Amino acid sequence: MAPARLGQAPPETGRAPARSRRRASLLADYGPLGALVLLCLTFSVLSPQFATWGNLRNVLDSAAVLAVITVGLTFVLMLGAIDLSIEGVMATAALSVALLIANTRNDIDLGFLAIVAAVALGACFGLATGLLSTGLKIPSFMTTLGMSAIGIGIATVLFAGVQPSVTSPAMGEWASGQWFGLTRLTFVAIGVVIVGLLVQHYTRLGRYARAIGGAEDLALLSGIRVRRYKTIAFTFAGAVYGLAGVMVTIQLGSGIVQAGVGQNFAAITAAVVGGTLLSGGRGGVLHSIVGVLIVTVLVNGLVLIGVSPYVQGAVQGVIVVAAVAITAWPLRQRLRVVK
Amino acid sequence: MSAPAEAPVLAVHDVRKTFGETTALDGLSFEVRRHEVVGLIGENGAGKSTLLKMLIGLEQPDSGSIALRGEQIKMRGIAQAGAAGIGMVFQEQSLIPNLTVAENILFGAEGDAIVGGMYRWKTLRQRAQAQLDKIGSTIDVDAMAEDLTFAERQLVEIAKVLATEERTNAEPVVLLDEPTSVLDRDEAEVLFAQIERLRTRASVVFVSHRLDEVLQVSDRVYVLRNGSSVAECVPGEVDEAELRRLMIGRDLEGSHYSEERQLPVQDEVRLRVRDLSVKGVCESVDFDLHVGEILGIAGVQGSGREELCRGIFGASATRGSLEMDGRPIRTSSPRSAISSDIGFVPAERRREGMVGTMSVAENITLPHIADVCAGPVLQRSKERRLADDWIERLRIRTASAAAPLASLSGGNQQKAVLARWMVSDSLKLLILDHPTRGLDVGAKSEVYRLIRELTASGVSVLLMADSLEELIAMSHRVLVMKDGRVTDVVDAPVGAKPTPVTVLERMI
Amino acid sequence: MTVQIEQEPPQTLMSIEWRITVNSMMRSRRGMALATAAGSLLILSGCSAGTEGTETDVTSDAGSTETPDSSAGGTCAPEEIQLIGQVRNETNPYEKAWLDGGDAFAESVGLTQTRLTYDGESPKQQEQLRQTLSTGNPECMVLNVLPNGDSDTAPIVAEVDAAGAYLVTHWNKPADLNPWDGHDTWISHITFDGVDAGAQIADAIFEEMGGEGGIIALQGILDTSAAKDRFIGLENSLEANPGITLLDQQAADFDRTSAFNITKTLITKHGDEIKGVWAANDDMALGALQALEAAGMSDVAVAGIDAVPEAVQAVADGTMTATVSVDGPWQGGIGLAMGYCVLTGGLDMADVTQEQRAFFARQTLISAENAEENLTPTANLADFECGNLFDRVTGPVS
Amino acid sequence: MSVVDKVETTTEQREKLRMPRMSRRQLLLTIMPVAVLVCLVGAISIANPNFLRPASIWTVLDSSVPLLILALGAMLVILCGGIDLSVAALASMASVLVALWVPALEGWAVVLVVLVCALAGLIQGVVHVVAQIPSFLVTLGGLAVWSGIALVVSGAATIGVSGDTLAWTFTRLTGWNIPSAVLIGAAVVAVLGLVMLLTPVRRWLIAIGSNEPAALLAGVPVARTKIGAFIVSGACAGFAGVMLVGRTYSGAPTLADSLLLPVVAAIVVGGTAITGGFGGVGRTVIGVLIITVLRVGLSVAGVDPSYVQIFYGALVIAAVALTIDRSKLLFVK
Repeated sequence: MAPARLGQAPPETGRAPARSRRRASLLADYGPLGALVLLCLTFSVLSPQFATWGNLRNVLDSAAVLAVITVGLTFVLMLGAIDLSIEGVMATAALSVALLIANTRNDIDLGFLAIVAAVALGACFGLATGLLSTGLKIPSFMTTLGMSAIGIGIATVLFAGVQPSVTSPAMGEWASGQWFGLTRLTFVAIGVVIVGLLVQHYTRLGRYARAIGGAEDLALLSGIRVRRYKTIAFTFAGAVYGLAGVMVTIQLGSGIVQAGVGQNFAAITAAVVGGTLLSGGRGGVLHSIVGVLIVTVLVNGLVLIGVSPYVQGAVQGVIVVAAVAITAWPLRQRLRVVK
Repeated sequence: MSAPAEAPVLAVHDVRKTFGETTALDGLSFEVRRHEVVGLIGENGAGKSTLLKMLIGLEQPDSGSIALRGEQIKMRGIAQAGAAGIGMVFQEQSLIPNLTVAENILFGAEGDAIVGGMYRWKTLRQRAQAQLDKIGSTIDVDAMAEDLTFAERQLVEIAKVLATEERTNAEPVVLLDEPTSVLDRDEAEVLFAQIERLRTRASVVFVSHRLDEVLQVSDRVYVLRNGSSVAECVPGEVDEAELRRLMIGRDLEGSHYSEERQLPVQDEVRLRVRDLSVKGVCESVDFDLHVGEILGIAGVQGSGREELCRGIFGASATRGSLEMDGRPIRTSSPRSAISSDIGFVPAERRREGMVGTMSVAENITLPHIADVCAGPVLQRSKERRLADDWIERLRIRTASAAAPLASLSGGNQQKAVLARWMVSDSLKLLILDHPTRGLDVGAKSEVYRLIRELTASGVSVLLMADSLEELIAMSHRVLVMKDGRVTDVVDAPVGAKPTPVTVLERMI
Repeated sequence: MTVQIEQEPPQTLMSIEWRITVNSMMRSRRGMALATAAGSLLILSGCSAGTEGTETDVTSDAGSTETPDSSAGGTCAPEEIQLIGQVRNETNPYEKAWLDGGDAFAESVGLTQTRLTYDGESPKQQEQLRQTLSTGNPECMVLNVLPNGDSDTAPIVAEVDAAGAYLVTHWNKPADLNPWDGHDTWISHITFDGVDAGAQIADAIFEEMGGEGGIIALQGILDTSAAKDRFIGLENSLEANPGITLLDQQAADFDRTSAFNITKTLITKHGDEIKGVWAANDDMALGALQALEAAGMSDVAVAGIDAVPEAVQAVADGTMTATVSVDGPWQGGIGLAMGYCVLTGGLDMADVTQEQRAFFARQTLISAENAEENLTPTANLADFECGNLFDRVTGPVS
Repeated sequence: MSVVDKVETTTEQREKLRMPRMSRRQLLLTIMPVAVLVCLVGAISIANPNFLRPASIWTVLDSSVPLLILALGAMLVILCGGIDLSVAALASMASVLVALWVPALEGWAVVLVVLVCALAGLIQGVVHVVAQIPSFLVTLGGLAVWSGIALVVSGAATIGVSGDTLAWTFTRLTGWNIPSAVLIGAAVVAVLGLVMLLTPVRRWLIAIGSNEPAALLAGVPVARTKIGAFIVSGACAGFAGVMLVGRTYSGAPTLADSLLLPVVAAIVVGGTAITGGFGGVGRTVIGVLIITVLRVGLSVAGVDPSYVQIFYGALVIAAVALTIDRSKLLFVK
């Protein structure tokens, strides 16, 4: 886990560890996928409705928002940072888009621009987080925590007691309209995932984020503007959360402050289960998406096989930990540092 | 291989650099000519690394000038230095573990491999491959840096430095900082061959503590002391002893390895190792370690000697049997090993040897905290006395016992780490993994002295050292390991020490 | 108009944040931090100073406008009275309307209501109230409180008893805890017949469905009497309507998003068997409605409770079948009014009957017929006259 | 630091020079949290002078106790480089259990619940150490499990506690009617503080937090210390749950859930490094007070509830920016 740092010869110099690490990365790559398949099989045995086309659609549709969020989050996690601002950013985005598009509260109607504005607003939050974390050297854990509160606060103010319901027919279209049996939002999500993959593989942001997560000091030493790329990563993530907020607003047909409730831990769990490590530098968009599917399938399946709502959470928790434990078990070493 | 007389590629003239009241560089001048390998030696604090930092733009000189190919340059940061054609191969390496070789070679200087912020992987690979070809390496450009061996990584670093050629259309200056400190002899030889190749297309500055190597590869050697160059010599005309004298400015009292203090081995066996295996790295190792004996272990990278020692200390899982003074022991964890009076000084001091943020005293008492506790209660005064006592005995230079260990110099840090084990009277076996790595000559001979003192008091030592010379000089016997097995045992009594060559043969 | 007013503050706030962030980037980190902190603190004291300002003007013109019963021998001078309204948060229309009702009353008597929200965190509600009591002047304090859950009422009452402030609670209270056993300053507990409400909307749905078919039920936060009673109401009318089957029931915690997701899943599970959705409040009903639309199921009868504007609108549009109005603004005002009347002598605790100290208040089923006139809930100040305080009592809490 | 590596002597001398400045920074770091607290209280009392009444002050301290007890436990885990996200959920579970058991077991219910929660901590610790899963994940899972258990055993209902078995938690003691909770909190602080001061535990935690491999090779009982931290964290959560029940006369499956983020915020605002290896009891106490003042103070200061969240966020960030020790985290993640 610990990357080679300056001031220390790299942890392993022999060949054997390298081999074991290849095995490790292999596990990290395909373990979650295996877990996903296993889950699907189990559920389709336990519940007749699970393996139906209708339910598959439902799973994909309900995974859409979480997937989008997780794509953004992945880049932050790749830095080795963490992001708890999701709920706040989504709330503000949700309210602002609802207020800027044709709605029941005011006469403003920017149409598509409203969405752009909301996403931009999300980006601003990300930017602020980035600047605070890098400029003030505050752990992202705290900056994002504060940002979340600020976001929810702003949303509350915008909300002002009356839900702004979106009246724009186009949005209605997007909410209910379907392509190939999937809601349009699902395709938006797929689009975002693809963009995420491209960014991760083909852009400085993607590669440098990875590098920074892998060995920040070395990146600095190589003259990389670490602060800048960190900030950009947060900004990108913020924008994506903003989009997620818009998606929720479209789904619900009105802007609500609770748009992002519960999504934050869900997204983190998804990313981690998928093999994107909190320590940074590992995993990626694809990993996280597998994670998202695992989480969504879990929720969906548990409801379908009629597990009591009380224990659903608990069962999820156990399964998640168990999954990680199983995939990580072979990597255990006496001197391995796990925080 | 004398260099042609022409304008030097790199000329450092009368640079000064002070940190507060400390003078790191005091009017240092030196030059590197075309296709020349210049050796740079000096004790820690002589100013070597300040100089290197300056050459790659991490420090700015207070006064004086640095001229590259005839023109004055000022560099802020490695990126600029690279752009100017000066690159450094770091002692502890600077490759990013989770990026591919190709990315690492062009990291931060992708040039036309990134168009409009988008990577063009094809170009990236080709250009990286081109660099590797220069040094005739067959490393896969798509491999992850972390999956390479140390030596391979070092080659990648060299390729990375050579990559500056294209950018500058000029032959680069390559700074090799302690390149061999963690290489074994054979790997070092590969590296030297590489340097010979480099010589044809670049100028090289070679910094090392291993004087024999410096003499072997350099055309000229500068000896630094107290921030200025005290001597410039040509290998043919000086020997190691002379260099050592120049570095320290005085003769070392006694011999470097204090061999005269090597006592004859006692008969009774301290540690009996039988059929010891560490999964995947070493197979059924047998040996006996006598009381007061220093048993050196020689072996190349991957010979499994580190893993063996870590296994004995319980830091990695083992099979087989251990007997301490005739009683079988199990070392299921470092803690259990310590409780059966084994101590371990790891090679990576900062990463494994010490807790830099904690005070010298706290570091010293860490393993045997019980000794300074009354029941569960920590007795700070007692701890303080103990620490002060050992700081005194080992002549550890520190502001106080309460100073954070990180604020001490490497040599003194290492002494503190040794003290940690010496405090316990019951210590029976001390495992030393490259105890002198990264230390300067003075500090080294002090560490050697301490090791001798330990053995004199009956402690047995398992030793792995940076150079074979050191290993042989220190040890009573040398255990030779190859591919995870003990292939030979060479006796090394005082006066009749085997030559490194004889041991080397058995290693490969 | 209102919107602009509501929107401006956040923007200015943000811009302040920004200026601080940006221009102090050059300065040292700690310096910048200080700047930010100072900035926020400045805003903090600034805006609170602002509220103080408003308070003072209000009270000053309170002097001019003659306040009811100020002559009668009350224990406190009207201007000393502190009116406090506490709800979960302002992010839900019903509770926002409630606080606005409180403001309306306070204004009518020339005072200002202190608006408190505790984000649905029980510990925070306790802490907030304790702090308010200990920083204020309990003798002349009126608390109109929406306890987070049944459990939270007991400690609130205890605190208030100790401090001697006047208290009116709504919705949640343990059955065995009653104002009349020894709680002199706990004027009344106002709630609504959840069983009745649950039944009313159930019947509305069943009628719409023509008396048969399957429905799904979305429960509220299970740990609230409101949620429980309303569900009992549903069960009752289910017995009365054998043609209706309850396909599934899940807890969506009064939350719109989770209602949306749960409904989606239940749709895949039961498909077109779903002819009706019974939701324990409007937010969930609206979430369900959205999920149904997304699934293209337009002919499903959906009903909720609370009469939030959006839901009333939906009822008016015919997309929703019914909701029940409990008149948030009235709740927000009435509690304060009771306390105010007691303190100013307009109401004598001795005259308050036991039914009046814990009662079900009137609630009205809102269906297509009466939706229009209920679109914008506003407080009717006449309800808050000391004489009319108990006009809406429909019966004792059973 | 390969480059730094060999300027040791110069760095050494530099260190010596820096020493006075270092110590000044240390001083700054110790007074900063206090300063922040004072500023906050100051600002609020400008807005509402009554905030400084003795009664009001006592109430703040009183209110802070459950948060304090939670934070003290969680701080230990953070100190050795991990994080415990399960404390709040665990406290909720404890509240339910204590409410269920008090009728039968009277005062023993408290002891039992604390033990049960300690056990929960033990489980998490063992999973974390043995299976080598990041504590973030283990405790995230734990969070879900504990609240699941709480929901099931309580039937998702609130369980009232009658009788005065738990009256001792929140009463006012004669004299200047000091809240008993404050004394209890003080006692917990004292016990933990003494353990940290007198025993090697603190040293082990810090060694693990700042350099785990080194700690291991120096024979520090890493596994035991880590697991121990989780156990104490669990026990504290349990006791905090009991305190909450004492305050609300009932246990509920979601009673304390909302306290998770305030707990972490409090620890970090106090100056404890979230990366581990630096921090302590005293800092946590101050941090808890800061957060409590923020929680209850803003409304007292008359901030419009719509804006409270915004202030809270901004002030938390500012407070952290002022109080954290940046030298301890080389790279801010």
